[in-house]
Amino acid sequence: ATTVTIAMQNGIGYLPIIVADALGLFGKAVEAAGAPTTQVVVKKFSGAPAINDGLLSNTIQLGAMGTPGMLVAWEKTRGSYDIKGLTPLSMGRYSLYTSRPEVKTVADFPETSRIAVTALNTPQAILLRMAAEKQLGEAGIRRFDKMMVSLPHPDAATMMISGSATIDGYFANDPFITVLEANPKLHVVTTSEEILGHPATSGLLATTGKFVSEQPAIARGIVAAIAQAEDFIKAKPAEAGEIYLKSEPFNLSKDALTAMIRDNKWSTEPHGIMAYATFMAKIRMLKNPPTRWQDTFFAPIAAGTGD
Amino acid sequence: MTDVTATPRNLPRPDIEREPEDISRIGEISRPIGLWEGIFAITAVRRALVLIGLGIAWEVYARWLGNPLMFPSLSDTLSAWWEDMSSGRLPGAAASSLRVLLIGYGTAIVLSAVMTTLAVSTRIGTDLLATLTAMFNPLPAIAILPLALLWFGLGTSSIVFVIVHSVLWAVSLNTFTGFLSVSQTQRMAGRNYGLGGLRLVIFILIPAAFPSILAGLKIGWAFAWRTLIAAELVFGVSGNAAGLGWYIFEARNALETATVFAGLLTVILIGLAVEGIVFRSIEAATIRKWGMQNH
Amino acid sequence: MTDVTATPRNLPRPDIEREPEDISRIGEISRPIGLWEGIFAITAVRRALVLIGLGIAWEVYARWLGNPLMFPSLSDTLSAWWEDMSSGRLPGAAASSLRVLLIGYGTAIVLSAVMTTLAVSTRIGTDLLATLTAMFNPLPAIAILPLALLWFGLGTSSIVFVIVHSVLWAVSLNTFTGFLSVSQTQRMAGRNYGLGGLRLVIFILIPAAFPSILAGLKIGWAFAWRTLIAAELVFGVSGNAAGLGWYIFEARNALETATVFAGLLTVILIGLAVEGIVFRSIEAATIRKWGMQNH
Amino acid sequence: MLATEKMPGVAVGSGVQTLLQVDGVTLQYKTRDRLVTATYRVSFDVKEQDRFILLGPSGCGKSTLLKCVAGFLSPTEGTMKLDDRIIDRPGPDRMMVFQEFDQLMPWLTVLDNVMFAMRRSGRFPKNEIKDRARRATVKVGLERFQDVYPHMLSGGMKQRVAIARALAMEPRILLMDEPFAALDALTRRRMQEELLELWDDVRFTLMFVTHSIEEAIILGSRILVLTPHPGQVRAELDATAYSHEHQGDADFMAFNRKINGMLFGTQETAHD
Amino acid sequence: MLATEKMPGVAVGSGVQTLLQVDGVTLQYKTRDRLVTATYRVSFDVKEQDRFILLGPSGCGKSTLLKCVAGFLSPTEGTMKLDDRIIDRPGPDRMMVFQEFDQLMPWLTVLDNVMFAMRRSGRFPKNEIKDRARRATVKVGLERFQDVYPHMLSGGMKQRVAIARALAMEPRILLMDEPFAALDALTRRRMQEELLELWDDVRFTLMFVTHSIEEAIILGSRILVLTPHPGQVRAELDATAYSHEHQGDADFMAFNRKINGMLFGTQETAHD
Ligand SMILES: Nc1ncnc2c1ncn2[C@@H]1O[C@H](COP(=O)(O)OP(=O)(O)OP(=O)(O)O)[C@@H](O)[C@H]1O
Ligand SMILES: Nc1ncnc2c1ncn2[C@@H]1O[C@H](COP(=O)(O)OP(=O)(O)OP(=O)(O)O)[C@@H](O)[C@H]1O
Ligand SMILES: [Mg+2]
Ligand SMILES: [Mg+2]
Repeated sequence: ATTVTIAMQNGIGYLPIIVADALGLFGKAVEAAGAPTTQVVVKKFSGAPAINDGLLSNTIQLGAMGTPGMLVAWEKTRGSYDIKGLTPLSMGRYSLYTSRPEVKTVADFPETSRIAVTALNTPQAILLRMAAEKQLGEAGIRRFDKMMVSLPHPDAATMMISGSATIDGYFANDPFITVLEANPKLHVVTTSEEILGHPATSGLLATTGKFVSEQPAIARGIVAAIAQAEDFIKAKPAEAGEIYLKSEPFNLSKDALTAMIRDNKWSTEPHGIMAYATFMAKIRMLKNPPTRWQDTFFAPIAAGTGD
Repeated sequence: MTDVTATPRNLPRPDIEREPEDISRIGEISRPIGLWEGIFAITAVRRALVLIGLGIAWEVYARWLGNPLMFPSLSDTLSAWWEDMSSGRLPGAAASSLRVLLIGYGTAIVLSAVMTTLAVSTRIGTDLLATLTAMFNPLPAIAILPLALLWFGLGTSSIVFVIVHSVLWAVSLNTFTGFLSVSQTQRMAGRNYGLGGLRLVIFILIPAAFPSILAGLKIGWAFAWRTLIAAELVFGVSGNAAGLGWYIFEARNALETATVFAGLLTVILIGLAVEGIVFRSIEAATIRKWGMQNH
Repeated sequence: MTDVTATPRNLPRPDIEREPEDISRIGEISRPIGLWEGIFAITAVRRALVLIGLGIAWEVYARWLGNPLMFPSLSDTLSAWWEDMSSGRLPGAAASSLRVLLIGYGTAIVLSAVMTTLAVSTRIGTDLLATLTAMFNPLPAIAILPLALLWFGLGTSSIVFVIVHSVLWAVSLNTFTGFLSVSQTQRMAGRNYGLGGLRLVIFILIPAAFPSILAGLKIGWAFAWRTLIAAELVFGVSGNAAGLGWYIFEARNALETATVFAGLLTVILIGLAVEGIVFRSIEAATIRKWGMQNH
Repeated sequence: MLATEKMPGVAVGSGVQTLLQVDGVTLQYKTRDRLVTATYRVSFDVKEQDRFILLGPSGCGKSTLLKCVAGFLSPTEGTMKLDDRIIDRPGPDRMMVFQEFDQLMPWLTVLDNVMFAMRRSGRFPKNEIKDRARRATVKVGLERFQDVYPHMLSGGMKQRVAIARALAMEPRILLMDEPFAALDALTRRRMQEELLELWDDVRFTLMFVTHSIEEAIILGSRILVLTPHPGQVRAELDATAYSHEHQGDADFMAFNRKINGMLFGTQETAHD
Repeated sequence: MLATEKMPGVAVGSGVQTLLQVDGVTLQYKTRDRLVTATYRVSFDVKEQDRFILLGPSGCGKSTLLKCVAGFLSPTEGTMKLDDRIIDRPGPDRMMVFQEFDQLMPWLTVLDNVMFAMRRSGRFPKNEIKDRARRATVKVGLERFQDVYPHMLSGGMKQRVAIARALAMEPRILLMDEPFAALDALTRRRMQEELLELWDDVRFTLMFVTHSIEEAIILGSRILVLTPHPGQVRAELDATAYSHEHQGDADFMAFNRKINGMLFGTQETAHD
């Protein structure tokens, strides 16, 4: 039997994988797609670089990553591994919080501010610079380079809540947004939707060209399973929430959890890929950006609609 | 030559002669020791006191700080610890971690025995060990990661590989230093009996260098833990085989700081147990008995 | 008592007497050594050969593997290295890391001097050192993180704190083991001259335990690097003051594997330089000169 | 017995001050599974300027007794007082030459080893120390080895450095544990003379362990004869009358035989 | 000189086989900034069953010569052949008793130390080893200390264990470096007798370093007298005629004086 390993990290953005795994959707969908003896295994990692390494060493076949991460991998592996997106997972929300009452827009952050993002190639880091460009023009992009610090979500959240003076800004995602929201000392400066103007794909499942060409049936099955999982999430957010809590314990009430799942958008249609790509090319994070978003996805998603 | 005894200022004194008692067996002549002094002389008691002191300091500082999200009190930690101990989650995680740890630690010890034996027997071995240690010892685990994934894929073997990397050099360095410090005379005595190569290492160098080796093993043990916990995060988990590292990571993600500290407390407790039981017994049965530890 | 010489089987032989030459100064009597043998006897040459061998192995393996994104060849790495060296980015990163490293390493050494002095002078000090080491040594840096952030915030001081944590216990353990292994006679000789407490440690224990201390310093140095690189990722300071850890982290995120390896190569080169220059000179000027290292 | 209590009869038999007062001292080594008694209820007095010899068979506790005087051990029974104060710690007033070859500091050259004690004690003016050390190394015949590290010396040379180190200190009390055992006849003789000359100059108090009866008689003004393990006092003999030049004399020989008999029983006479 | 070349005159002056052939051996210690010549062009032959004594002042290279015979050093000049083969490594055919006190394995009890050599060499049947070891420790007077670790022994006791260890091996060649220096007169006398008795039984070849002329005459069948540092051969003397019972004799004394004169010049006579 073929074993296919999907690697993911913690976070609500990967809920479709969790749900598909918990409901056994992968097995069924893969079988339906014509690869009956395939076993799909889901593994959790703590960081994105390990997922890249896993794909490149073929120890995992599919990896969940953020849109910018996929774009970088796509550029670097063109002609060798051909890493592309297989299917989007979510259009999660990101909110920039601050503990400085006087900060209303990103332009108000003083030079001494320290704003936590998880890493410099995450959606948050790029969104922050997009916002800076909007407010301050080209010069604003560089300004924030010196103010961003890389901190894991839980540490940043803890510091914001406990009123530590070390950081005064934090670009959060769910479920940490729900925790910050409850704190009266913090307020939102801006969100991803505000910056991009529309919801955008935040997490997606990527794989190598070799895998897709060798195992087209499995690839199709996985895309189908994710789509089914998203349907389930949209239809039964409360049940999806229960499944989530089993996989990742988090101190949230059922209602808050359901609300949070509703607040994030779930779609297998790629959105905002080119917005990210264009901006990343501007800040030299991509040297040869894709000309069309379709270049960065495998079929059948590439054949569908998106932007 | 000065004739010094010709001008003695030592006045003669009468001779004294005594018939020594026949004491075929002299028993223990004990000095009375006060009760408290006696209790305090027990190492375990003193160390327990140290622990209690540290515990109190923790509790007091945490309460004074009043920031349980960043630094929970000992009592909070203990209750989280107790909960997960009784639910079997912590023992399971600890057992899973310990298994991987012991494999990695054991492998590293075997490898370092081979390397140091080579190093002490041949000149090129010395150069190899010195160069490899200087090169690889400072490399963090992420440098090893790609190779680990390439060679071993995901899972236990990769973690073992990373643990070996973190233990091997420290143990080898200490062992080799110990070997080089063995007294020339003891080394010659061994070679005089026809011992050479591996037999010299086993019968002379290892016991003679045992204090250094033991220190290396202690350091290696500690670093194996550190690496294990870090590596478990990177290499992740599937299903329920999660170890202590993942336990801590999950709790951290969930902002359950008391649970994070419960995980760390488990590491501390295991560390204390290993030091207090394993290493101390080895010390008592070897270097302390042999008079190699002078205090 | 057997009279053995009454039955000698040793036949008498004639006496021989010689007038010894007057040799007020005997010069060096040299044995001729072959050129190659002579060159090979130079440690630096042999180690360079080891390095060249390792370099070739790397290149060959990487080419055979043909997976430059996972494991780039030495030549790719060198060209990435050269690029960032000449652009000044790597030297800057290395300098920034070295600064933090030296502060942390130095602080740890001072602290461990204090701790081991206390430990060797008082019984409760011994217990404290043994207990603290057993407790804290196995703790990974993430355990220290909350406290570091709490006390020092983001930035250099926190990294220093974490480095101290990773160096302190290893150096203390080795130093203390070294102290305990000092010969009873040397210790008594020192105390006989009225040395005690700190003065005994400085004038007797430290030099006498120098091989162990040096091994501890080497291990500590290596682990300081490892920790630094890991810590720079976590405490990732903003763009400009970035060190080697951040350099590697960024390159890895950008999937610039050759650059990642260029960063690691820099770590390796610094490690080799420090071992080959600093530690070897110290060894030559101390333990080897003193005859404390027998090979 | 209180440390401050003055013994009556301290000066009995001589007009000289009692310096060291050993009273019923039992010395034991206690390890987890063994209790070794080194000496049993040993009592003796050492007067100021005595050259006091400890003589006894191997393993009878001579070194242990000396270490106790030096303050490295404390008695399990009995008291040991120096200047009427119980000995409770080592100190530079009692310079010790150990029996072991590893008493030198391997990280110091011969000259530095000799200077070490002088420097640490702070008893000598800084500018004199080097000169004194040089003279001491010359006295023990090591002028050509001043800058050499101890691991490059032969066994006998190491012991001579230790002797030089102790002599250069001109201590009030000199404790020597078989210092000449590793030396050849001539060197030993020279060392004995140096020691006696120095004593003549400085008039320190000497406690000297030896297993050579001849050496004991030549060097000592008073000889403590100990029984085999565990050491008890067999006799304390006056030896003020004998020195090198008496070595062949009938008196000297008789004294030698007397001690020999005490040590080993009269039935056999051991030659050294 | 080739290792296989048979020397003419090997058996000259005696019908006995030459065992060890030392020919113009210079021994040097080379350190970075110093070159110490320990012996200079020393030549002598040791015949099978000789009791060959190396006698010389402290630091003259006796220990160095012995270590070279044992195979721990190699000459910078000259050759050293055993059974006509150049010595190039240590081996259990040449048992050595070192001068240093740390030659025992601290991790083995007295009995285990004695058994260690026998076990490792594999020359003795397993079931006999313990018995032999026990007998050897009794011979050196340590029956009560069999289960004690070396750190609990006095200096002289340690040396006795080393002697027991070497004697129990009944080696073909026994190399002893001042083994009795730390022993009192009686114990020393007993050890000398044990050694001679064993020699009488087993007829091994003995090379023995001492600084006592008396001991040299009593124990040796042949005495090599070395000059002070760096050691050169002063004389090689026959001593088959003397033993304990001749110790007081005029002959014995004259021989003693002769050696004394050779060692130290005639002007002064050193007593041991
Ligand atoms: N560290 C120790 N632990 C236990 N027992 C010891 C220790 N040192 C010495 N002993 C025992 O104490 C007794 C006396 O030893 P000591 O060294 O005083 O003898 P000594 O008279 O100096 O003998 P020698 O002439 O051989 O040096 C011996 O029986 C020895 O076994
Ligand atoms: N490891 C060494 N390195 C350098 N020189 C040494 C070393 N060992 C001995 N020597 C030198 O070699 C010479 C001879 O030393 P050796 O130990 O052979 O003397 P010895 O005759 O045994 O003297 P002793 O009777 O004092 O033991 C001495 O001058 C000494 O300084
Ligand atoms: Mg002694
Ligand atoms: Mg010698």
